[in-house]
Amino acid sequence: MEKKQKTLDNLTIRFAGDSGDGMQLVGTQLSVLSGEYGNDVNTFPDYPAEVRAPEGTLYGVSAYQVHIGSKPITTMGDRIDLMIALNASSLKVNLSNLTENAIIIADINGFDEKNLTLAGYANNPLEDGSLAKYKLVSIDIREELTKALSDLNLMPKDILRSRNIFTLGVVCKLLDRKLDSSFDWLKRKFGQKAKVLEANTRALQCGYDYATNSPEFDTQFIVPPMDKPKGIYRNITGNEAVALGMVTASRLTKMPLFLGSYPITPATEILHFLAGFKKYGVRHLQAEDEIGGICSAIGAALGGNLAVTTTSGPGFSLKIEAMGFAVIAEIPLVIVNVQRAGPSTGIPTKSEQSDLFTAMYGRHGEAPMPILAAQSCADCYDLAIEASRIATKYMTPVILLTDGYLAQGTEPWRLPDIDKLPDLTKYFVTDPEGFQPYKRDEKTLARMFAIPGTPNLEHRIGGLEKQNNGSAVSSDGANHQVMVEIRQKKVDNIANDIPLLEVEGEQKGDILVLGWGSTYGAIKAATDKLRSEGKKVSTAHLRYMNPFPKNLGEILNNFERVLIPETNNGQLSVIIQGKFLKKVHKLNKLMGIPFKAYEIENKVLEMLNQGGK
Amino acid sequence: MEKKQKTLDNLTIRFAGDSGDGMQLVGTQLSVLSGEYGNDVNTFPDYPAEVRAPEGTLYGVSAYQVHIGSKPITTMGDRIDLMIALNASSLKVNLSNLTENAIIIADINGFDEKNLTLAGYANNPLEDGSLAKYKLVSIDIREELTKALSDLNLMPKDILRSRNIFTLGVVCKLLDRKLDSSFDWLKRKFGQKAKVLEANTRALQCGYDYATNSPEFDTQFIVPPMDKPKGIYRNITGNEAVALGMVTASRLTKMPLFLGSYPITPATEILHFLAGFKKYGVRHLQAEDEIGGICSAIGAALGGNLAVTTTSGPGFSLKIEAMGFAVIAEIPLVIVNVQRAGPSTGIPTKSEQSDLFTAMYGRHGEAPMPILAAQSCADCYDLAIEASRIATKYMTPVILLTDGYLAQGTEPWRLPDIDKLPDLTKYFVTDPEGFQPYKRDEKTLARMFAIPGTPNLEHRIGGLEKQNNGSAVSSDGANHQVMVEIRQKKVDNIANDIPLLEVEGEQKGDILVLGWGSTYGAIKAATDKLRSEGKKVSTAHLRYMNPFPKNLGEILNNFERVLIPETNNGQLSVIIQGKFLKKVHKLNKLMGIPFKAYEIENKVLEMLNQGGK
Amino acid sequence: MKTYQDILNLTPTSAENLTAKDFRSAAEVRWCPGCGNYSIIAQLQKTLAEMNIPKEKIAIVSGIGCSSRFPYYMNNFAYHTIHGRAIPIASGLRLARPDLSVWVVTGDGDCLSIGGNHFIHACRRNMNLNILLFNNEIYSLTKGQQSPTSRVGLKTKSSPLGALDDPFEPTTLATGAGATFVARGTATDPKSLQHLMMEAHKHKGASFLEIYTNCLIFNDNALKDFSDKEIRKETTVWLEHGKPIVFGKDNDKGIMMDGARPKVVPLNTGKYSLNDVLVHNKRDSYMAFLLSNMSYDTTLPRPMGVILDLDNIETYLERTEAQLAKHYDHDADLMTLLAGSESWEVK
Amino acid sequence: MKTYQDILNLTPTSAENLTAKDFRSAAEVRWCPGCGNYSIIAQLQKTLAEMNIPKEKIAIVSGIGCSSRFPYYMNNFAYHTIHGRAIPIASGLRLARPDLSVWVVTGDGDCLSIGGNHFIHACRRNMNLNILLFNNEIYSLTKGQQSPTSRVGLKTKSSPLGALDDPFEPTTLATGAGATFVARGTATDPKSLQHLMMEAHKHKGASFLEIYTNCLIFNDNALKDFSDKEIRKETTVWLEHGKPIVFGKDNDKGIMMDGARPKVVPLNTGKYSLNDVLVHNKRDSYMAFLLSNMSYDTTLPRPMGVILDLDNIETYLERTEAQLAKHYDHDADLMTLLAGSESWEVK
Ligand SMILES: Cc1ncc(C[n+]2csc(CCOP(=O)(O)OP(=O)(O)O)c2C)c(N)n1
Ligand SMILES: Cc1ncc(C[n+]2csc(CCOP(=O)(O)OP(=O)(O)O)c2C)c(N)n1
Ligand code: SF4
Ligand code: SF4
Ligand SMILES: [Mg+2]
Ligand SMILES: [Mg+2]
Repeated sequence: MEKKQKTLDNLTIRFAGDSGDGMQLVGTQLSVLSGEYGNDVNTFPDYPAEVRAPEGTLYGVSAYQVHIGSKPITTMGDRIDLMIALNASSLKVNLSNLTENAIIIADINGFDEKNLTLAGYANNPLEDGSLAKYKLVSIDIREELTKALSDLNLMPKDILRSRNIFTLGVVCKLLDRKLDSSFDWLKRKFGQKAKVLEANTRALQCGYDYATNSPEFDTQFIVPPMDKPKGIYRNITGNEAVALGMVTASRLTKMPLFLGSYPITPATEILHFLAGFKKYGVRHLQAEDEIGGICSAIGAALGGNLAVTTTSGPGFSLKIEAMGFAVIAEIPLVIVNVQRAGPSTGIPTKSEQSDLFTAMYGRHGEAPMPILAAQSCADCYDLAIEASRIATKYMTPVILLTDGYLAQGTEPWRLPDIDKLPDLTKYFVTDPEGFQPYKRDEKTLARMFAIPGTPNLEHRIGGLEKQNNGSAVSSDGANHQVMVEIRQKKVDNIANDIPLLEVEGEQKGDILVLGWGSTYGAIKAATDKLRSEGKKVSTAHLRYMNPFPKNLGEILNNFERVLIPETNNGQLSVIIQGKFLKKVHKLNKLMGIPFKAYEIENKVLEMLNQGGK
Repeated sequence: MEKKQKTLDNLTIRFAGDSGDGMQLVGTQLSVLSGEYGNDVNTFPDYPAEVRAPEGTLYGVSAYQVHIGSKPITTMGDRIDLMIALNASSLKVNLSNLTENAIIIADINGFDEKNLTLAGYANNPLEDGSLAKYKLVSIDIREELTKALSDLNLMPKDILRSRNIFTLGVVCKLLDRKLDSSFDWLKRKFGQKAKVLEANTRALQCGYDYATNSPEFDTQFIVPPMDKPKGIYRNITGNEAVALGMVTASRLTKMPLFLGSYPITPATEILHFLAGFKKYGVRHLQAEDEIGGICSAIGAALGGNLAVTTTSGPGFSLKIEAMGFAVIAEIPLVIVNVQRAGPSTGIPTKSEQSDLFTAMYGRHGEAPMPILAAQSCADCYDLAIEASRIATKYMTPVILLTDGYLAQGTEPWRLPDIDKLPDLTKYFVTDPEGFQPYKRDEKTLARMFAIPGTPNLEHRIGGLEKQNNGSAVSSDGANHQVMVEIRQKKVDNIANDIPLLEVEGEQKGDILVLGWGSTYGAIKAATDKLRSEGKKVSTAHLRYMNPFPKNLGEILNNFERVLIPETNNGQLSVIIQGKFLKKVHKLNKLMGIPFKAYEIENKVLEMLNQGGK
Repeated sequence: MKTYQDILNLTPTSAENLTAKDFRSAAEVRWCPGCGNYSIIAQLQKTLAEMNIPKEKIAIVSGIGCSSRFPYYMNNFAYHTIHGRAIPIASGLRLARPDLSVWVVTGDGDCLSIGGNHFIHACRRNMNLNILLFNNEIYSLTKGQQSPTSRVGLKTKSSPLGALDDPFEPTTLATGAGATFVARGTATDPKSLQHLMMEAHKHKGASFLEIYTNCLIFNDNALKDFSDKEIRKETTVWLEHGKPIVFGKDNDKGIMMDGARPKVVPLNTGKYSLNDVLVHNKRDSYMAFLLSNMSYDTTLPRPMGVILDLDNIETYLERTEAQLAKHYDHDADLMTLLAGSESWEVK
Repeated sequence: MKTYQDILNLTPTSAENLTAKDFRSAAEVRWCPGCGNYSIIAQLQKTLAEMNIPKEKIAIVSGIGCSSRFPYYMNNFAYHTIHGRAIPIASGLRLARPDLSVWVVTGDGDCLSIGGNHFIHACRRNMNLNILLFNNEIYSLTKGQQSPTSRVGLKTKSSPLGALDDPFEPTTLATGAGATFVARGTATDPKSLQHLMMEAHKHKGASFLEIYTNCLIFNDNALKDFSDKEIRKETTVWLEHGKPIVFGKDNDKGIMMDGARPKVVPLNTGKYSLNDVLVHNKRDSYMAFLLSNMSYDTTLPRPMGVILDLDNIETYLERTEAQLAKHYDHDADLMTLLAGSESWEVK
């Protein structure tokens, strides 16, 4: 059937179904093939906290959202334009996020008596007219597949397994995407199992053909490719980016990589990846707890390895004492905290930016540490390397903050040209002449670092205060004051070695939206839009949380009003006020999910309407 | 010999000698008898980190400083007026703290070849004229004692044991104090051992007589008694005050007291005291670590006990995760942190106020907790009760900050009239009607608390986010936001239930010195003096660190300039700026010892000279 | 001092006609269909009903893990706490409230990995708790990482090339830490499990009961060799106090001492008789070490049942109570305490 | 990938003429005169000199405590770290640097109280460390509180009315946790101590050596019964691999099996001969449980020497190295790793 074609600059698609329905799989594939096609992409998987929630329940819904565009895309999409709903519950929980006129593709097999009851529907929404304002296409996918696969001699329940692939076929048609690369993908995936491969290959084609022939699908949505820098691309999650960043940093510093860690959602995958990278020489210990995790990393660091420990909120709290040791012993160490919704166990599968306070201030004694915060999935890679650079150059533990949203979301990432990355070789002291463990580099204030195995450099360090420039334990008060100040200054001075903060939009003016970490995408989407509409609003985004970029104070002073959106209760706001004495406006969201761009847009519009402070 | 008499309004005496010389003993006794006499007193013991440092060494010096006055005394004394030095090392390490014209009473037996070498003296300072600017009285105490005790058949080394008591006798004469109560004290102390008692009784008299007869002591120093409110007094350390405060709070709340703790300097004594209070029904567990300490306290709290856990810096860091649990589970719990010099092990025997940041901000997620900070040894008692009141009334963990200085120093304390203390009875829910664990009191926002054993109130709580007003686990984003805000509000609201901050001096003006915790004494001494000299400077002292007293913002605005002295790197300063956007001036000392009053005085004078900001 | 609790004067409800159902909360159970934990909770609910203790006097404390979701499905006072910290929290509760029966529900990760220190100290102190360890040899809640009971070489998400660590044998660890009651059962043997739960309850000090349970999602059949009804007849031995240690489908094998080591002997060849077979003595710690150490040994059957039950060791709580009985003076004058040894009066 | 360490190409110093003195640092030793620790450090310095390892290849890691001040007095790479955390820090160092000999110095509080979890996991994993536990049955640095090895009823500052807890028996705990080398010596028996240190060094995996030491200030003579040269002849038994377990001034008593239990038999009455006596086998874990459990038993001598030395258990480090040997490709292309399985090119 001939289709109309509608060209769009972005589109949000959500596959939703039961946990067992394979939604993550087709979502991922759509994002890959959109990346290949030349779109920019951002995605977010959304699965239940329970390992296997009972089938058909509201809390058992699993979904995968893909936002594609012909312009840069920085969020998973505020609202859904096209939704696949494989059962009643998946429709119900996602309904409130649809755009007006959204297309809903529903499999009627998921809307039988039982499913409706589990979802709490009194009437079948596919039939009672309640979805009238959307474009609803109900399909009996079972029937379609049964026809298409009839000669394969499959069990009925095996036929149903391909429902997800069928819907991918439908979506490909609606987006006018060729199936070739998806066929290849199926081959890579199921090549070993001929029958399964055949079933899924046919299911894909079947969905595609269904959409081709069905008069209900009268329009194709064309999201044209965009110009992208040349290179190899892939989709990457924040967790994988951290793992790959650390392996890269190991190459660049010429230090073998060691991971000491303990599993915790949503950070565990970094452990999964690194534990599998033996090919790249990674050593690891899944420790007995988070304290063992960080302490083994400290030991490896003392031995001259590039050491990293990874965790999330509760584990971060447990590592605090050992972090203080790394501060006073002045040891290079990277601590990755994938923030999740707290306090305590909180909502472990949800995301939040609420560990900034503790990263900044959460250690007994004066124990300053550099802190970085990744602003996107791909940025996790860059900042893992940057954290390693700072840690090894300045002889200090460094905290890298990401969060559940970045950790699990994906975006296309252009592989770096490894050979062009800076040489970060860590040089250890080998010459006994003038060696003292607490003697410092004049510029970086880093102490001298000699590792075991180096003849004649035997020495002793620890958690007791040390004589400045020397090696002896010291309980002298004046020396302690000097040491506290040096440790502070060492961290503060890093400000001279990091990029200045950049302002998008006008450099001076009324409103600056200041963000940090994972709010980047939503702020960028919102303010780009506002600026394109001629609104006067500028943006700056922090990735360096301690020390701040040198020009932050100046930038703050260049604006009448500063708005800080955070998915916490206003932690950066307090820190900025404390440090710069600049009153800030807060926009706080604590719902376990990232900002929608429109939430930020609305807040800025409200401020614009109110006029100057 | 007839003496001149010189009347003084305060005097600082320091007993210094080797660790084995019993300086703590006589120091304590001088402070008690001065209290009895009617002076105000403040003391500080100062002993080596090592358990038994080798005899005669510089780092083996043990000292006890007593500051007495006929006006209120709030510090241990900036400088020493009268020093007893039992060996060369004890002279050397204390010399820099003497007032001009200070009296030094030295036992020549501690200045032999060996002792001089250990102290690093090339010449004998008692003989080389280097002490010319002081009034030096050298005594051969061994000879005096040998004469006085000759008929007791003591070993020479046993005779030397009474050197400390001899010096107490000398001091009693110089201060014109009767010996009666000290004789009684000796009886109580040595009553069981007749010979030892006799030796010490004679030694006391012998010292007294020596001073009476020696022409070198030509002056007596009279520090007259002051008017003090009627009542029973005793000297008390901060650690003992915390222990007694908790026992008292247990009486007032009618909740049995439970302590879960792990030893750590300088907090351990609280454990020592409470473990011994079985007579008062205290239960305790010396846990396997700090985590076990706080967790057992949490368990006891769940069971309806008044629960407390005590620690110092490193242990505080370890308790952080469990504190977050107490926040979300909304459990009454008192956490005492006796701050010491950090970071990490730092200088464990020295004092610092550097855990304010972590008390305020050191937990993952949004986890606000009330924080109190004791301003004096005796205040530790009041605030232990206050912490218990807030914890039980608002169903929240509460942090009580003290520090090494308060913990070990002493001051006279007037016993409260127990019957006049407020009734803090904690009422548990017993009526199933309308019970929900997260239903709240409208005013306090405290949740309903039912303890095991209460029929029909069985329920389940935990570290996962809960449905507001209900009992079910909830991962709903909107509910989470509500709960985060309620937990914050509950803590913020406590501001309505604590005293307003009081300003000493003029209520509006140029300079406000704002202090918190243990800096009270030095700030008070300095600013009282300045005001008495007609200088315009006001003072306010915070004991409630979170929430702050309601009128703090207003008070800050009433002054041009605010000076915050802290024995840390400026933690309260940052917090005040962040919260009130008021630029503050900082005075930071990180030497492991408290401020001297003159350091604060000088800073204020400097500010006064500079004029308005 | 009279406390508010004394004054509360709550009349305990009757424990008489309690049934398993009384211990079921309204919350929907969210374990995977087929999870071994379903059987365990059913057995505990039955056992609690048998125990003749009012419902409100029973408290359950858990840490974090699939197994630690347990409290939500129970109709007691129950606390779902912090990963690894169920034991110290339960200890505090127990010490504060000697009138309660306190149960800990924990997993192999929760108890033996992050919570290992608290566990061994509870054993050492003979802390009056009933500790139920749900051992599925995997971290399930976090979706499949090796645990301290996972076998060497096991491929999990966090050990994609095979686990590098030797596992703990939980009963050995407990015994070595000084536990006074050590037992093992499996979720697939409901009757025995109820019996063991009741024995754990009867033991006054720390009772440690390891329970094999299957995580069909992340470590399916890991413990099948010792849980499957048929297989286990040959691979395990059910211990009975005072009885010879025999096993096998037809009780045709026994355990005999060979110096300081146990060995298996056939009882149907005529060479060995029941008299040669070691007799189980649950009151003997040497026996407990010997038996629990057999678990490591693939040539020997794995002991199930009550391995150790020392009834003559004082508990931490007993000693606390004894000290209180001796020293606690309910009318003690607080002012005396406050005044200390050196006080003076200003008149 | 070549690392900077490979490039460092440091030529090890000679280990040949090292003497105990080479291992002494310039720092003044600040233990109390008479402290048991003096002997231990002297024996270790002697043993290290014997070991034939370059000085810079030896690293010592300690926690916090009087005993943990040890590193400052040694002339090695040495780290005085965090209370209870010496073992995980040492583990990381050891895994990162397979070329080193890593020693842990720890106290009964440091190792068994706050550090208990790390300790049992190091035993389980057979982590390649030599762990020296300085057991004085007290917390000394903090001036005298009960430790997990203090006896029940002991009055200390934190147990003024007597300790309520049963202590750990460290060798039993270690054995129960899966240790592969367990030994015990005392500071008062220098020669034997040197021997045990050397044995610990030779054992490839986790070597646990408990050393009795006297804190004359806070717990004087606590272990005298097993340390005093004369007394210990009757109260302890020195174990020798392959030899009958005999003790007493004149070796006139032996240990014999009585079912699963050991008992003392006289060897001078004619009733029992050496043939009846149990022969020590340090390669047998059943023997180790039996022996270490004797420490609890006041009717039996306390075993000293090497209780267990299993030489056939792979270590965590060996397994790591084996995995690396199999998978590590020094020339592996990083871009391949970065590209993952699904990538595309924009041209
Ligand atoms: C401090 C902390 N670290 C890590 C976690 C993550 N975590 C939750 S449960 C768990 C392991 C659970 O394993 P187990 O105790 O065996 O329980 P199971 O799920 O197998 O029943 C981990 C690592 C956490 N919640 N808190
Ligand atoms: C986290 C933490 N908790 C507590 C302490 C205090 N502390 C220092 S050493 C010690 C106990 C030492 O006992 P042990 O290990 O037996 O060593 P010993 O002094 O007897 O040699 C304690 C509790 C600390 N330094 N850090
Ligand atoms: S994941 Fe495993 S342990 Fe968890 S509920 Fe499912 S089957 Fe049970
Ligand atoms: S206090 Fe005890 S353990 Fe510490 S140095 Fe002195 S004698 Fe040794
Ligand atoms: Mg498990
Ligand atoms: Mg000790």
